[in-house]
Amino acid sequence: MEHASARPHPDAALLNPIENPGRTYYYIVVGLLVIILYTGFVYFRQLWYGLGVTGMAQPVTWGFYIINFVFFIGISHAGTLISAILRLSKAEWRRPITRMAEVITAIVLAIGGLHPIIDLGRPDRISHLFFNGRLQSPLLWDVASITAYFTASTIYLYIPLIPDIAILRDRGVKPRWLYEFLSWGWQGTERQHKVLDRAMNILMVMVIPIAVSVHTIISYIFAMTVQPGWHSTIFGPYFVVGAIFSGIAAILVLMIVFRKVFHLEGYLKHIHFNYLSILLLIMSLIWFYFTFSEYLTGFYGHEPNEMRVFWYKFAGDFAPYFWAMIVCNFALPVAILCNSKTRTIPGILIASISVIIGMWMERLIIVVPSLANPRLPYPTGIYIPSHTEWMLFLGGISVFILGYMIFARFFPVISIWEIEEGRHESAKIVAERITSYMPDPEPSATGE
Amino acid sequence: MKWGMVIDLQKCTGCGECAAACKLENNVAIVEPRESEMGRTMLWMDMLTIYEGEYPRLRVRQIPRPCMHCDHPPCTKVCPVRATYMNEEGIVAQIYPQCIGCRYCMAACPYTVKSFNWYKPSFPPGMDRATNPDVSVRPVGVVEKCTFCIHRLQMAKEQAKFEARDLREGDFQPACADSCPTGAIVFGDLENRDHQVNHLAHSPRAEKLLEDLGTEPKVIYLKEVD
Amino acid sequence: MNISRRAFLQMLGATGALAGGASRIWAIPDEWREILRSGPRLETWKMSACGQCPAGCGIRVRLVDDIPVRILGNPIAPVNKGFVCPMGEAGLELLYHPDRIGQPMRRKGKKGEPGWEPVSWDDARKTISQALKGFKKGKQPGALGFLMGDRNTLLTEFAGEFVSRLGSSHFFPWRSPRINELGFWQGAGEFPPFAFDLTRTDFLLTFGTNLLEEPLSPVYFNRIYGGLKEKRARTGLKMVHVDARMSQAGRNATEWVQIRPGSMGVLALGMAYVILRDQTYDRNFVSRHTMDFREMVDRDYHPDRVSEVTGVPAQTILRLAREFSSAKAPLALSGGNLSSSETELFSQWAVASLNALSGSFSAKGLWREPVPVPWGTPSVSAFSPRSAAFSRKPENALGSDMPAAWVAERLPDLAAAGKIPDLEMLLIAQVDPVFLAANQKAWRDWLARIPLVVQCATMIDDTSPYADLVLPMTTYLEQWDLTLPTPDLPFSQLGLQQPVVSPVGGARSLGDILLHLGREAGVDLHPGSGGTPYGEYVEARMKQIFASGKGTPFFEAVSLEFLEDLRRRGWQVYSYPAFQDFWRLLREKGGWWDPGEYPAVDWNRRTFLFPTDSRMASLLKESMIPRSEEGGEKSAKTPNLWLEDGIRRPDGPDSFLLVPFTSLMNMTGDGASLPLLQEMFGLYPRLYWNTWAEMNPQRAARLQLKDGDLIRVISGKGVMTLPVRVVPTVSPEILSVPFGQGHTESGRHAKTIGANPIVMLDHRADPLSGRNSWQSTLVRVEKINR
Amino acid sequence: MNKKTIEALQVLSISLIWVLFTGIAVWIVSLLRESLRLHDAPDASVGISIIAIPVFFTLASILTYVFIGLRKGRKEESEP
Repeated sequence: MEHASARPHPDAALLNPIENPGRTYYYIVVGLLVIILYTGFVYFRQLWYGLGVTGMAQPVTWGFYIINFVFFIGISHAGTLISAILRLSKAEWRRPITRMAEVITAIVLAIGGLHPIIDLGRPDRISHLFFNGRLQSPLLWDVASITAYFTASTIYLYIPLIPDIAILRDRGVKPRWLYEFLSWGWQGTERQHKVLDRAMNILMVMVIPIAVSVHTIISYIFAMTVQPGWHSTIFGPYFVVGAIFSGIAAILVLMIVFRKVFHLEGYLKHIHFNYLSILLLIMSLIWFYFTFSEYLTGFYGHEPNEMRVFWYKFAGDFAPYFWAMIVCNFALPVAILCNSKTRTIPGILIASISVIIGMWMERLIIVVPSLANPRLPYPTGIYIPSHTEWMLFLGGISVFILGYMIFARFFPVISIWEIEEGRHESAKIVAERITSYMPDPEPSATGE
Repeated sequence: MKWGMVIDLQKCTGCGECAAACKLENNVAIVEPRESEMGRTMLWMDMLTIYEGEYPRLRVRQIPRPCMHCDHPPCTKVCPVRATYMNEEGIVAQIYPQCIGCRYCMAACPYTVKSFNWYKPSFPPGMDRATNPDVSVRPVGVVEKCTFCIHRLQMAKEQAKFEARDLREGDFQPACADSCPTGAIVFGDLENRDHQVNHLAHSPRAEKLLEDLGTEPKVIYLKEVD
Repeated sequence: MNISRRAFLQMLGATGALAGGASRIWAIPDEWREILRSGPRLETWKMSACGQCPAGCGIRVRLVDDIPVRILGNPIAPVNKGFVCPMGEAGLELLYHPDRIGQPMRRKGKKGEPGWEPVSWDDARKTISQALKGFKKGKQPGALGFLMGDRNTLLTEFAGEFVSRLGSSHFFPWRSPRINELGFWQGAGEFPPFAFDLTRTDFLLTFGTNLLEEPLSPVYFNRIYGGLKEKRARTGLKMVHVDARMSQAGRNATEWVQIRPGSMGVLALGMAYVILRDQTYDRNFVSRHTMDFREMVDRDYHPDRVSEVTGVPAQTILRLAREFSSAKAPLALSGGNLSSSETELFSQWAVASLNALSGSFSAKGLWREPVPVPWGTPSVSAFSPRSAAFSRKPENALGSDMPAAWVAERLPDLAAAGKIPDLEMLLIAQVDPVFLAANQKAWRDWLARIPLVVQCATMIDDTSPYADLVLPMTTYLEQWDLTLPTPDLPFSQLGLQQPVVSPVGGARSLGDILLHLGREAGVDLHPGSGGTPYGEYVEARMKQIFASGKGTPFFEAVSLEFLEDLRRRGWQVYSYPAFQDFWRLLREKGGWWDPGEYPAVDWNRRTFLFPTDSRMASLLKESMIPRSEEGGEKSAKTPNLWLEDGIRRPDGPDSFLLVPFTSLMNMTGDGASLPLLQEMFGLYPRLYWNTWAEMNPQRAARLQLKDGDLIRVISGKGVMTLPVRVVPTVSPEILSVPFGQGHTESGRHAKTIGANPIVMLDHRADPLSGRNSWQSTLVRVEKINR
Repeated sequence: MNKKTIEALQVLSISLIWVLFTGIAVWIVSLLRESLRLHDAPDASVGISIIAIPVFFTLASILTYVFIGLRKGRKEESEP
């Protein structure tokens, strides 16, 4: 069939972007490609001359690349983890959200995973990692855990995608062969549904610990050293919380964007934003609690080196960033989200964006100050990121947007079949579940 | 066999000759002004200055600072490719062809002794000729640091082998110890009772930098009593 | 280029011999690289003597396939015992410097404009010898001048001989001031000053004298200081450093006493006052060997007054005086670059008299009397080998018996004052006056006025733009010479400088240049044929030593006493029946020395004069030097008056006293052209390749200055922009700036790096010694907001 | 593109995934042996490998399970 969308589909709104993308779509893609190409050139320059083109030096030997690494991986935690939790807790309102979330994970993880390689002085020797790597180094724990997480979350994204692919295949969307290939002969039979559900159930249980492990291990990169400001037991959970925190913010932003662009008001209702933003609020509080206890212990112990870093953050060169972080991550979101009047879509958008910025600053504040204040009496280090580093940051973001756009071009960003399933069954299932919560009727009543 | 160094701050006048000798002996690149302003100067042997008290009780301590060659090195643990490791003689060595330049060891070193080749190491035109032929020049993008002049150990061993005898004290001296006019830097085998360092290491004045970290440095300072 | 170099590196890597870096050097013959690449890597060592500073340390150069790769100390050289200082280490950078000139250069434009055209040696020689012939004919006697940087080598004496043979007396050696020289010159009529034996003192009091960072013999003194520091933990030896800045000498002392620059003499006399009042002075010495003691006693230097002038608390003065006089072998030193102020001669004299009073001179073996090197008087008597660069001849520049070297820096003023005739021709060698002199402008003008200025230099330096002809000179690694005994050390040695490599490019050794020029002008300084006639001259001089039978070539470490004993019993440590054996030994061992220490000073032939008002007044009259600039009328005042305003104080919160200081990394200022030293220059403040200003925390706080801020330093002479280092090691009144940077030429590594504090100095001088003052310039400081 | 090739490709992709994961497993084991040889913190290494290897294999097997399951679950008439 040449003509797609012969018969009107109940969820045409979801298929629309795939079946006839507008012209602006291509303009944006081209724009992004330009940025990415330039970024590529900048990186090539770094390869050619060496890391000297960055702003790093002794003693601040880690800069934007590591910061962004931690930041992106953090964002990636949104997706799979959230959707897994929602699925597990059978939250019915999850249906339009899960996939968007999972896609974030897959793409951002790929980008974040590249950053350590960008950061290498000798990327040409990356193979040493495989032939003479050493498992005692936290960096290798990362390699292992990130690979695991990446594969897991892609699978976790792919499997619930199969039925939707089948829909597209049946509607004869081009390129046929792609959908044919990916749909794995899905026909929506009883048996197939059973298989799918079982696989999903195993996956969601598996994914959660993996996700948690990933960011814990990233925090270990710092926590395993003896450097003041890094060597802290709280770092594992602290990073995980931060990750989920920034992740939720990212989802919210994306949801709002798609809602606007693809006119999904019918699917992404205010209730979804409301629930998620309350989740964001909770995370913000938890994050603040962790930050508080992290610094309080440091301050109260008053170990000189710790204090040097502490004051550097609170009153020194990094004070502006530090307090900005507190505002972006705590004061502003809480202020907005506490109040149901301000908890509107624009309000939520502002809060989420400020959280994303704030979380990036948090990574900055974790990485640089500890390096800039060595234990021995050296002068405090200076770090001014160079044009190269800024470009690579920007490039990373554009790659993310492009990736997302390409995905949205070929696959529905909201799971169609889950929506349908919801339409038909969820009401019934939920009703049953609720009655199951309810106390049984009095036996005496029936006795009469 | 555990090589170690004792630096007697009571003798040291802080003349900085050790630093100069080290740079030339090990072909440590000379970093041009613009770079060194960013803090990329490479000194395997550095000079720390500590101001104690206020005038008229002001005392200034000058402490030569090589790599501490810790017995429990925080740097070797974190290296993902074993580009830095502690050899069986206690020297924390760098394998330049192995290093991937992740700079994790630099971040992990509490003494900040490591330096990184941000660009291709450059020598003043002319001096490239006069670089020490016994020491390899590092490529761009790898971490480097004091090696206790391990190349001299190799040569000393060969010499000893050639003369069919064991290493004697003084056969193997790093450039800094060799060049110290006041003899403040003593080098030798910490485990060998006949070696001077063994005695000095147990002197009541002996102290180590950041001892409480438990890194067990093999560079021991004899503190200034007057 | 990169690729080829990488290939080259891998190649070397394979053979185990690695060398790297940029490959654009012309100074090095390319075949050397070939040799290094494919050579058998034979290692050889050559002994020589270092020429970076006047200390003359013995060096041993490591050559791989006859290419020098490293300079180390000569382990049997008595001065440095196998050690060198960073400047010595960096010697090869000078040898291989990419900006060394390969052939004579003639200036293209007007004087003062850089821009050069290479000319052949013959042309250059013609130009010069024509001029010289003129002098030989005795047309204008004394119209030939020779300004020579004195590296304390035989060459200085030789050059002086060259000049006087040509009938001129205008030989101006330029050298850094020595310890005590002014004080002993005035107090005991001694030049060179007595040597001293630091190891024998039990109270070392240094008035601004920084033995560790001045080009006297830093390696030797660092070694000795190390020994003293170790000893003092046991013996309670005290080392007190009096200065406005806590230099290395201060950091290694037991106590640092902050003092107002220029007021050291007052402190010394203040201590003398206490000693006299306590009656703890050395009666015996004073009664037998001194004059004017009475006047001395009458003079009032009450601690309160002194403390008011110097800024040192009265209690400290009392304590120091009492500790000093009660010590068994007290030793007070003054002088050197860093302490040059408007009251320098007075200060040194006062310190010398402090030694006289406190019994320092009677302490056994503390002060030694230099013994001349046992070669007979040279063919020309004007220049004694012990003190090259010293003349008592009536036609001496000053018309008094002031050592010419004391005023070399102020030639332009002398010329302006008509003390020396207008020169037809000026030779300049081994010195860069336009960089070093405080009165730069005067120098520029004077040099511009002289018709023919010929400079012998290894590379184009700050002075070259004012020279008409620049002759490429060899470095100390390519030439023959003898380093003379280091002043102030208690024993004598001669270091043999011999060519380690054949001259690079078209460079020639100064000695040979002079010999050739002399011959062409009809003066034969040394009958000799061959390529390096000066080398033969050196050999001839050593023949005299051989004939004297004194001393020995350097010898493996044995105690001085033992060697002395051997020598006295007529033994020779080596056996060298013929001169040839002696010469061979010299070349193997790197030099000659006399193991016997100098004898103690014999005061029976001497009297010490105390610095009394009347004496200073008369001295002032005698040595009054009219000056082109403001100093003229000042020198007419009576001692007390000029003493008072010779000591300056800052006025106002942003006003400081500018005090330049030298660092070990670049003692002479030449170090700036060597990259290693440029980097090491900032080892302590961690400001590499740069000049900085050191400021006391209190003052910094008042000016809201943080460590690392940029400041603008403004003086009458100019403006500098510097990063500030806020350190407690400088007194609140001063702003301390390292000397050695701020070259306008001198090669790619020195050019446009840092700033030169000397430029900023007001042109003030000590009216008594006529030496420019480094410590009497008030500057204003402004913060620069970035 | 006809059904045959597509099915072939699908089988191929699944097997590739197996290859990949086995590769990772082999890599981890080799690192483990390395660390045992140098005896640097083998315990940590063992721990990691114990967790990591099964994870990868479970993931692979889930995929295969779904793949086969879906093929089995197809309606009869879809068979050619």
